[in-house]
Amino acid sequence: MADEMMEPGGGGVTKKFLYVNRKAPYGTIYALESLEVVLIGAAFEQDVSMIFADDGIYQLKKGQDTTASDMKNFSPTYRALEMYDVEKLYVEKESMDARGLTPDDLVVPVEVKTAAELGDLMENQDVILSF
Amino acid sequence: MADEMMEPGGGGVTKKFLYVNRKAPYGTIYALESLEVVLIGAAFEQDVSMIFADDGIYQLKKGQDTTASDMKNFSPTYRALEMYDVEKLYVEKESMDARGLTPDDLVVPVEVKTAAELGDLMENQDVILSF
Amino acid sequence: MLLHTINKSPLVNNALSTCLRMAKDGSGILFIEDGVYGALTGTEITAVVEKAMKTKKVYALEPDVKARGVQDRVIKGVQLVDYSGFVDLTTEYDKVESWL
Amino acid sequence: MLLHTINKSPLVNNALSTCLRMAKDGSGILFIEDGVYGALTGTEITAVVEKAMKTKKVYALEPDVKARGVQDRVIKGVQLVDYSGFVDLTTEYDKVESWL
Amino acid sequence: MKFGICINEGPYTHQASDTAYQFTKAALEKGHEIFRVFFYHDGVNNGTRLTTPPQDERHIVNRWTELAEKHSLDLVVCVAAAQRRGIVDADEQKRQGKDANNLAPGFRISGLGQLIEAGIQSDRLVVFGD
Amino acid sequence: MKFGICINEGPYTHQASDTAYQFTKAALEKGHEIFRVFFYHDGVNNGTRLTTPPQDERHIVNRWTELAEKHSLDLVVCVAAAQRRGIVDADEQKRQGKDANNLAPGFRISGLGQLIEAGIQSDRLVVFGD
Repeated sequence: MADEMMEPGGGGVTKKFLYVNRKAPYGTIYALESLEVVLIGAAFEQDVSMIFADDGIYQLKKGQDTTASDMKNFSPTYRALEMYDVEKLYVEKESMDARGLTPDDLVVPVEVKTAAELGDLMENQDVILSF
Repeated sequence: MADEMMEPGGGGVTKKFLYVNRKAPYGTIYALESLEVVLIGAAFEQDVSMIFADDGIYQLKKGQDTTASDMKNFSPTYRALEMYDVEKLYVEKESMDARGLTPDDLVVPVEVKTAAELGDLMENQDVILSF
Repeated sequence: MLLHTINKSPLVNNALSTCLRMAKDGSGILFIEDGVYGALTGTEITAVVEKAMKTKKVYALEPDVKARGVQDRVIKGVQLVDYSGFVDLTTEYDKVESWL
Repeated sequence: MLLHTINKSPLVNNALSTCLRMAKDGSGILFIEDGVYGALTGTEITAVVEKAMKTKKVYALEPDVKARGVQDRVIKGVQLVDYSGFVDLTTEYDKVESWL
Repeated sequence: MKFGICINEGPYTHQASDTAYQFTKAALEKGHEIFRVFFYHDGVNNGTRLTTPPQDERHIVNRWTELAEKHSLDLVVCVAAAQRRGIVDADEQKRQGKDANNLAPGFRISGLGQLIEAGIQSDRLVVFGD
Repeated sequence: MKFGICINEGPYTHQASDTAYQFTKAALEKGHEIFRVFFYHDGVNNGTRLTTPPQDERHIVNRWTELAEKHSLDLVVCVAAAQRRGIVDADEQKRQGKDANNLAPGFRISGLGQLIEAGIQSDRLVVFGD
């Protein structure tokens, strides 16, 4: 999605990268540009996890149609993450419940975890990028 | 505070202008730049009111000292509003209570009104600018 | 009467809550942009919005609802408008307060 | 353990609330920018923060506290740090999670 | 009716500029008059001609320029906000001693009084922001 | 220790750029190494040399340029984010066929991989944003 000007690869180092997504799509650009980071980052062959919490879960909502608002519908791109070996997608149970959402509502398979479980996961990372 | 490139005056028309301030100072620039609008607007001799609600009330907090953060302390400017005939400053009672603030905490005299009273005031305006 | 626009998700920000404290009976509330998450069934603020609908007219901007894929979850009785309908609302009400 | 930074006022935004759901006992919470309004006595979220202080260490960035004129209202036990102290915290904790 | 439009956020970053554009376009299509579109705060960033968005995305700046051309819109960028953010026309370039300018066609830079005037002269002032 | 810094908001608009600057300066004064400062999202707007803030305010862009000069900092502006927002250096100007550029001294434009690399190479990556 973006021009890339350096050779990928982390010089043999593999770190645990966690991306925390808490912003709704479209209202602001954070969701779209964060996804660009994840896709570029995939070339570096790090150990990647993604957490979706709060309105960030809405990034994955099925049925997005931006025709009438003339914005770019980037939700299909989440389905491409698997091809980039980004497969550890977690959604927070408490945020799902607050929105009445279930995994069936989402464009990709996700694992539902409680806030406490995600807190453990966070502590177990090397680099956290939050958007 | 800002360069001004047009002749002031509303062509004889006087409207009721209401500025609604709901953002905290310093974290974002809205409070500072909104104050610039009010000052410039004063030259147009309109009937001006200002509402401070939510974290916007913190714009008026006494004792602001930006030395260590190297930002511009613009809180003294609120005291100049009176010279510009901007004297109708209202703070929302509910927001004050939620923050444990009283009029004594603020750099300018304000009138405390309930949300319901401010709702009436809003309905009675011609132009509302919210920041 | 005023038309109030809400463009922030009430699930993460308090703008709707302050708006509802001040909005008079008979005024209109239009959810736009991320605010449309406030017009949905099954969320933790659905009851708040349904209560507001008893005394105020509630609208949501359909292009924003569709962009977010939530068109099948809009609370019954919330009126969907397109951009043309948004313009009409601003003329039908006396003025607009944007709850930024 | 993680150092969590909160830069939004917990009086208008839910970032602190989500942070507190996930933050483990023993982790640190640093209020910066508009987040420092979360470190004050007498507000509607004071009790939430005081409860968190029983299991987590809570800090606030003093330059931001002073800029906002709330230095006389910081909850007792909240440790004030300057920018140099902020840097130290990021080295004392294992990594930083910014709750944007 | 006569509308004034105020836009407080930059292109792409926040949907405010998109919504304001669609609103303005719809108002014009319905025969309303747009007295002025005023760009304030980060809204001034809508007025740079140096953007190159991805080819599969809308070009927000060009879209404003084209709408202004078609309907003789008055697109005003606030000078004070523009100075803080580096939006510069030829006059400002000279005045501030800069070596380049970046204002897009169809926009002009002027003072905050233009926003107040829009409030006075318009039947409705609609603010789009964050 | 080795730090990576990521800045997601523009100058003046949001305090993120101020906080990041003060943090970076303090880290350098304590003898830490700054591997890279990466400007993403609206953070790219910190990299324009066309700003003229009021004389009684700090000059955020110049402050970065001076800090970079003094400590040989690597200030990287994300190319994709910069294209959306109109931040352009001489190379980009040529590549995109623009008639001007606005990148401030001390900054360079490069890809998102530079952010990932900062995450890999630094002991701590600290994000400042909204």
